[in-house]
Amino acid sequence: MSLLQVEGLTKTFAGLTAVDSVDIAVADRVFLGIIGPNGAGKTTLFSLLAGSQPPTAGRVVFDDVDITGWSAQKVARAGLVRTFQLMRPFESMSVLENVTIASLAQRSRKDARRHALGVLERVQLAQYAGTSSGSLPTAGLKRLELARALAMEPRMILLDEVLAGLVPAERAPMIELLRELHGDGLTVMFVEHIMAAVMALSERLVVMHDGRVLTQGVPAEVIAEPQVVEAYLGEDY
Amino acid sequence: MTSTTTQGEGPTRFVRVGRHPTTVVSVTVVLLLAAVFAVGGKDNGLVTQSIVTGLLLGGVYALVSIGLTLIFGVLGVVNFAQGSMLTMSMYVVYALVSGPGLPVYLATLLAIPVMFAFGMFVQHFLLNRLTSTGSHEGPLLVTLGLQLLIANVLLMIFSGRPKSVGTPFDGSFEMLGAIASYSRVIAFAGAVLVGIALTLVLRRTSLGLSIRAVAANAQGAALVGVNVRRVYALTFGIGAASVAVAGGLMTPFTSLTPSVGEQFTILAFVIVVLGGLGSVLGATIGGLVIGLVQTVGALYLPGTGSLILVFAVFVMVLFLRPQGLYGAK
Amino acid sequence: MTDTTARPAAAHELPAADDPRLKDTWARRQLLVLVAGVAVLSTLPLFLGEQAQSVAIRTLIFAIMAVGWNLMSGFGGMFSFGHAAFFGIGAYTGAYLLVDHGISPWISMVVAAVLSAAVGVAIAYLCLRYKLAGSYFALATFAFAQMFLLIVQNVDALHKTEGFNVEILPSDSWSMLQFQQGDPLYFWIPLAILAAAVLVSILYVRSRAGQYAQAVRDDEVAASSLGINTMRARLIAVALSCGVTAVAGVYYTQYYFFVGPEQAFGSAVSVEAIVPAVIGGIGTIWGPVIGAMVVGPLSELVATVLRNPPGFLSFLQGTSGLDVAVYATLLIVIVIVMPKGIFGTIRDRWRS
Amino acid sequence: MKKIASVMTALVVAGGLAACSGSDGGGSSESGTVTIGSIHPTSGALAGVGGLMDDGAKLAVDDINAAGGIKALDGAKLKLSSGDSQGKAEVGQSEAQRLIADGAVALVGTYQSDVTQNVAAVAERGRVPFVIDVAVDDKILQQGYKYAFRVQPDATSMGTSGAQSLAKIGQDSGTPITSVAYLHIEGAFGDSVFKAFEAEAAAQGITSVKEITYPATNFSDATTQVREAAAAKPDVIVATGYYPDGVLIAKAVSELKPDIQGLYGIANGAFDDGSFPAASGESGQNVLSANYHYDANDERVADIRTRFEAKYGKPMETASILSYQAVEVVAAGLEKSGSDDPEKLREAIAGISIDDPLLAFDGPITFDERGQNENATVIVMQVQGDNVEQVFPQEFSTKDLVFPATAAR
Repeated sequence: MSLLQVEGLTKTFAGLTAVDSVDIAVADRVFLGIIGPNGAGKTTLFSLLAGSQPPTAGRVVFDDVDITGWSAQKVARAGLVRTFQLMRPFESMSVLENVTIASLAQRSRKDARRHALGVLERVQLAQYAGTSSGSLPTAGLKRLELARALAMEPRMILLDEVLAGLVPAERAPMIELLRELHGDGLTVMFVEHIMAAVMALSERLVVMHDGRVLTQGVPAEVIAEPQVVEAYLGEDY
Repeated sequence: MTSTTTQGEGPTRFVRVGRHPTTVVSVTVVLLLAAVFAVGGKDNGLVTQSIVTGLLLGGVYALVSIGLTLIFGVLGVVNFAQGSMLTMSMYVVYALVSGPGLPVYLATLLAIPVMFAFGMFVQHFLLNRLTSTGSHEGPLLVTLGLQLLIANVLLMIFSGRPKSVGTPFDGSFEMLGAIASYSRVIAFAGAVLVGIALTLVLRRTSLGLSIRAVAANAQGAALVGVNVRRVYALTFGIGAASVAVAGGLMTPFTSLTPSVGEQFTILAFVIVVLGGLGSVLGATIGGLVIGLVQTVGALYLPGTGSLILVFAVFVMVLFLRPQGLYGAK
Repeated sequence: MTDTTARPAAAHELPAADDPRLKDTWARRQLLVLVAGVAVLSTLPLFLGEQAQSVAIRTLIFAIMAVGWNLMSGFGGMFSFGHAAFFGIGAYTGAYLLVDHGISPWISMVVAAVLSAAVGVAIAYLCLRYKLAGSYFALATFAFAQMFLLIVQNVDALHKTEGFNVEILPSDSWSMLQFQQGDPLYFWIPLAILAAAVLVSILYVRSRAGQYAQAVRDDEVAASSLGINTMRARLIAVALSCGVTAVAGVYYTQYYFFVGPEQAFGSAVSVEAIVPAVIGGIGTIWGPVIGAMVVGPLSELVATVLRNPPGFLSFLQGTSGLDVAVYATLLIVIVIVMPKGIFGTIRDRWRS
Repeated sequence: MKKIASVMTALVVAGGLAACSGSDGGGSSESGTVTIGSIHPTSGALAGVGGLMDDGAKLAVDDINAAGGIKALDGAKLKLSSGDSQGKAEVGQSEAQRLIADGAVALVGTYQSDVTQNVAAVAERGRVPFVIDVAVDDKILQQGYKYAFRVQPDATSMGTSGAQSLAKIGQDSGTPITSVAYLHIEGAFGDSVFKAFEAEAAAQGITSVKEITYPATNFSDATTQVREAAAAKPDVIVATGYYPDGVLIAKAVSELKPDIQGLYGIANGAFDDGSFPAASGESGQNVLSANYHYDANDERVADIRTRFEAKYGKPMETASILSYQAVEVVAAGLEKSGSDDPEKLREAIAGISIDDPLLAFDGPITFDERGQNENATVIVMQVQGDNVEQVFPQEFSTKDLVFPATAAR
């Protein structure tokens, strides 16, 4: 049985179809990668799943509950949490406070702070706990995005290009961290351009093109399909 | 500190004024006025008079608002000194009329460069640092202080006794059964002229292009080589210069006191939002509409009743069409 | 699989409960400052003459308004330009209940705070529902305050433009909050209200609701993706803000014995709530208080200096308008030199 | 930057201390001086008239001192302490407290009704007599205050005597007036003058056929309102309001040329102001105004006005004369009580009778139990040429009344 079931999900903006009848099923504890060229509709898909935008048509079922059209905050509280490609820290707050905000969803203020510090340790950001979040470097902000999402204690997490903007030396530890989190039982859907990471982490792979799902399946098989190579991989693989 | 996302998506699209706001507005206004004639239960001569008065008053409002729409639209500054700048230009005209004895309309022409320089000065020395940080409470407070300063410096120089300025065109004439005074008709014509002139400047000149570029996206404009600070200062200057025209044309029918202009500030904001930020045409039409609402409305809601109506219109516009009649989305 | 509380990803070690990094002494320090500040200020009536005390009381009323305004506009990020509406609701509730129904102002404070919070929430809900932000939000609140002013001027039950006079009682009365002119209680009571307002700010800022409101202010989209009900977080800030401001209004009527539409709902009142907060530092606990302490006496101070000017300025004596002009100039200079406010600027220097 | 910040802070703190200590310094113990507080809006929108009134009070003090001070107090000199209400009620209140704390034995002021309400409350609680020079609202003296006195007529009595004068003018000139349209400013002032007028006019056989109110702010064209008034075909248009709206109404009347016998102001801030003839030009000609006014036939008034204009360079309007008069009331109270104790001064003022008022009143200035000057009333003035002339009643007239008062067109 699937943790997340997407059926016929569609979003049109002023006549332009950004996401077109997408069907995806994500089983519990699966690491699912989504790839596709720019403009394929990946980020819009995330926005629809996370409730940031309402879909034009289709259905999203999460944990047996129909969450179609739910607001972002309700989706997040249901256990499906996203991160942003462009980092959005709460700049007036310290790193620890940023994460505490998320921890508060589940617990009292006092416990939340302790819990948040635990999360920061988990993502190796604890030494910056007291720093102002605005002054973190990119790699730190990426981890902060991740930490905030984790502090929500989600069933499933939607990661939007969590490796983008990192120098190669910073990528390996992040990949390792994601692998560990997955190993702990987290279901992950992630959009990524760095193919090495996609291939290293994904258990299943979805290829999007022009708002549609081009194909999906086991990564090694998917990327071998000629249409995929034609549509996307020709560019930089 | 606040998120700068204004509006755009969501429930703001109910009112589709569409591509022809002028047609929509004028049809609506004509229909409403026709209704007043037909079923309003008022003497027709009186209604005609209120419409003529309302349009002439609207011309005055338009003049004051045209300057503000640029300042608010391009710089994002909530300029609370707009009314005081109006007062200031009236006193400049008064000084030129009572001192050297110039005719009032010539004095108005001379007041334009004076106020233009004053506007440049204010933006360059008082506001630039604050506008560049993107905060709006800083400029708001500075203009608030400026309003106090202008009013009280005028008080120190001219004392608070009411002053008046004569006009060579005293008197009035009849038009469609309604009375209109020459000086108000001249002010109305001035509003139209300033409106056309500024629209041409914005559409046809390279300065206008820079102003529109900065209004749309200051950072982007800077990237393509526009000197944003200079454009800001020039815009404030132009805004102040059009206020100078307003002040000059209004002196013949206004009792001058150091705080006479302040009452126009709030109405000007209503008009600017109604017309759409940065839209000269919008400010002109908005001024006329508010003038009509106030004057025709006063037939049914005397006293401050018509002002409540004006604010109700304002809030409705903010909610349903925050980009205003002519605002770009 | 339907047990949504089982969330495997939380698997991480909790740090020790007494981990030094968890220590948060902020609230405690603020409370200490508050207690010390109140202790020092409460001795002021011993030194102040009657007029200086009346200026100090006006300053306290400004400070309460500014602290209230700051809750919504500073911590909540919604710039209100219409706090006169909420101050006015307070002033008129107090006046109406006292003058027409003989109800004690202490009760009015509660009634006014609740009423004002409800009205504020309704207005803010409409503005947020239609996605007004920044200057647009400010102008909308301003328009509402103006409408309130105009409506009050037209309502018979509220005495139209006449306003309310509070009856002068023959003797002191705690329940009616009336004492001899110049009684230090007139200073201590608003000081206590201000202390309570600051206490509310401190507790609110650290509370769940306050943290959420600040997160929404910083980034609404990110906040909602973390499960925060952004509308509710904002409306709580608005409710607190309007409630605090209304209490200042009730006290105003009580102290000044008269309130009319302009004193309660005039646009100058909105400005009086904003100026101290901006001068002192928006979005800080102490900014509004410090700002009020500077702005409140400033115009008085300038007037005093100019009334008996030092020799080299004697030619200025008696020029009407000069005191306000100087005050306006100082205001402009402070805003330009310290764009983050006195407290905000000093704090930033301290940190760096 | 840091330096500037700390210097500013230091300045502010130092200044604050100076202000605190400064305000205690005054004291009433200075022997041989008696302090009177004067509170007027000398800055803000009403600064023009506020400044005139403050100067009027100053001139009164100077004149009294030049004539030997307060004789009952061994020639003690008067000292005027001025306060600026800025037109705001709460500022007026703290200025009143400052002046009382500085030892003022009486206050005069304040021009605006709302500021006056606040100052009256302070005076009552501080037990210091407060002589109101100008402030029209009936309500001020309806609070049962013992320390407040008013020299000028209140709104109701102006409406009443305005109606009586209008009826008499009609009868005397042989053109009886049976109907009026009434334009007045919104708010307590306009409302109460109108209500009193309407009631008295009905008793005199004049019907008020139309009442039109206009707002106090954002009123910059009166054409529609005047046309609406004219549409009711009244014999006379009556107007009550302040200066700028009064000018607008006069101009609109002259432009619309309605078939009326005159424009008649009651308690109108414009029609008998010295600057009105110039501001209104042709349209002001023959406009009538029923208002409290200085007595232009009185030699003492003429002398005071001449010296005022010489000293301050501006004409002394009625409001300014009232401030002068208010100071004289206080001085007379001091002479009568022979004491600078405020409570004794209050007793004296309550029982005072000033037989040669500077204003065109019905008799001496005496206060009833509310503190209202019983003989305060209005006279009728008319713009003739460049001047405002007193035309009615006969005993005060400086020029003959022109009625029907249609402008020379």
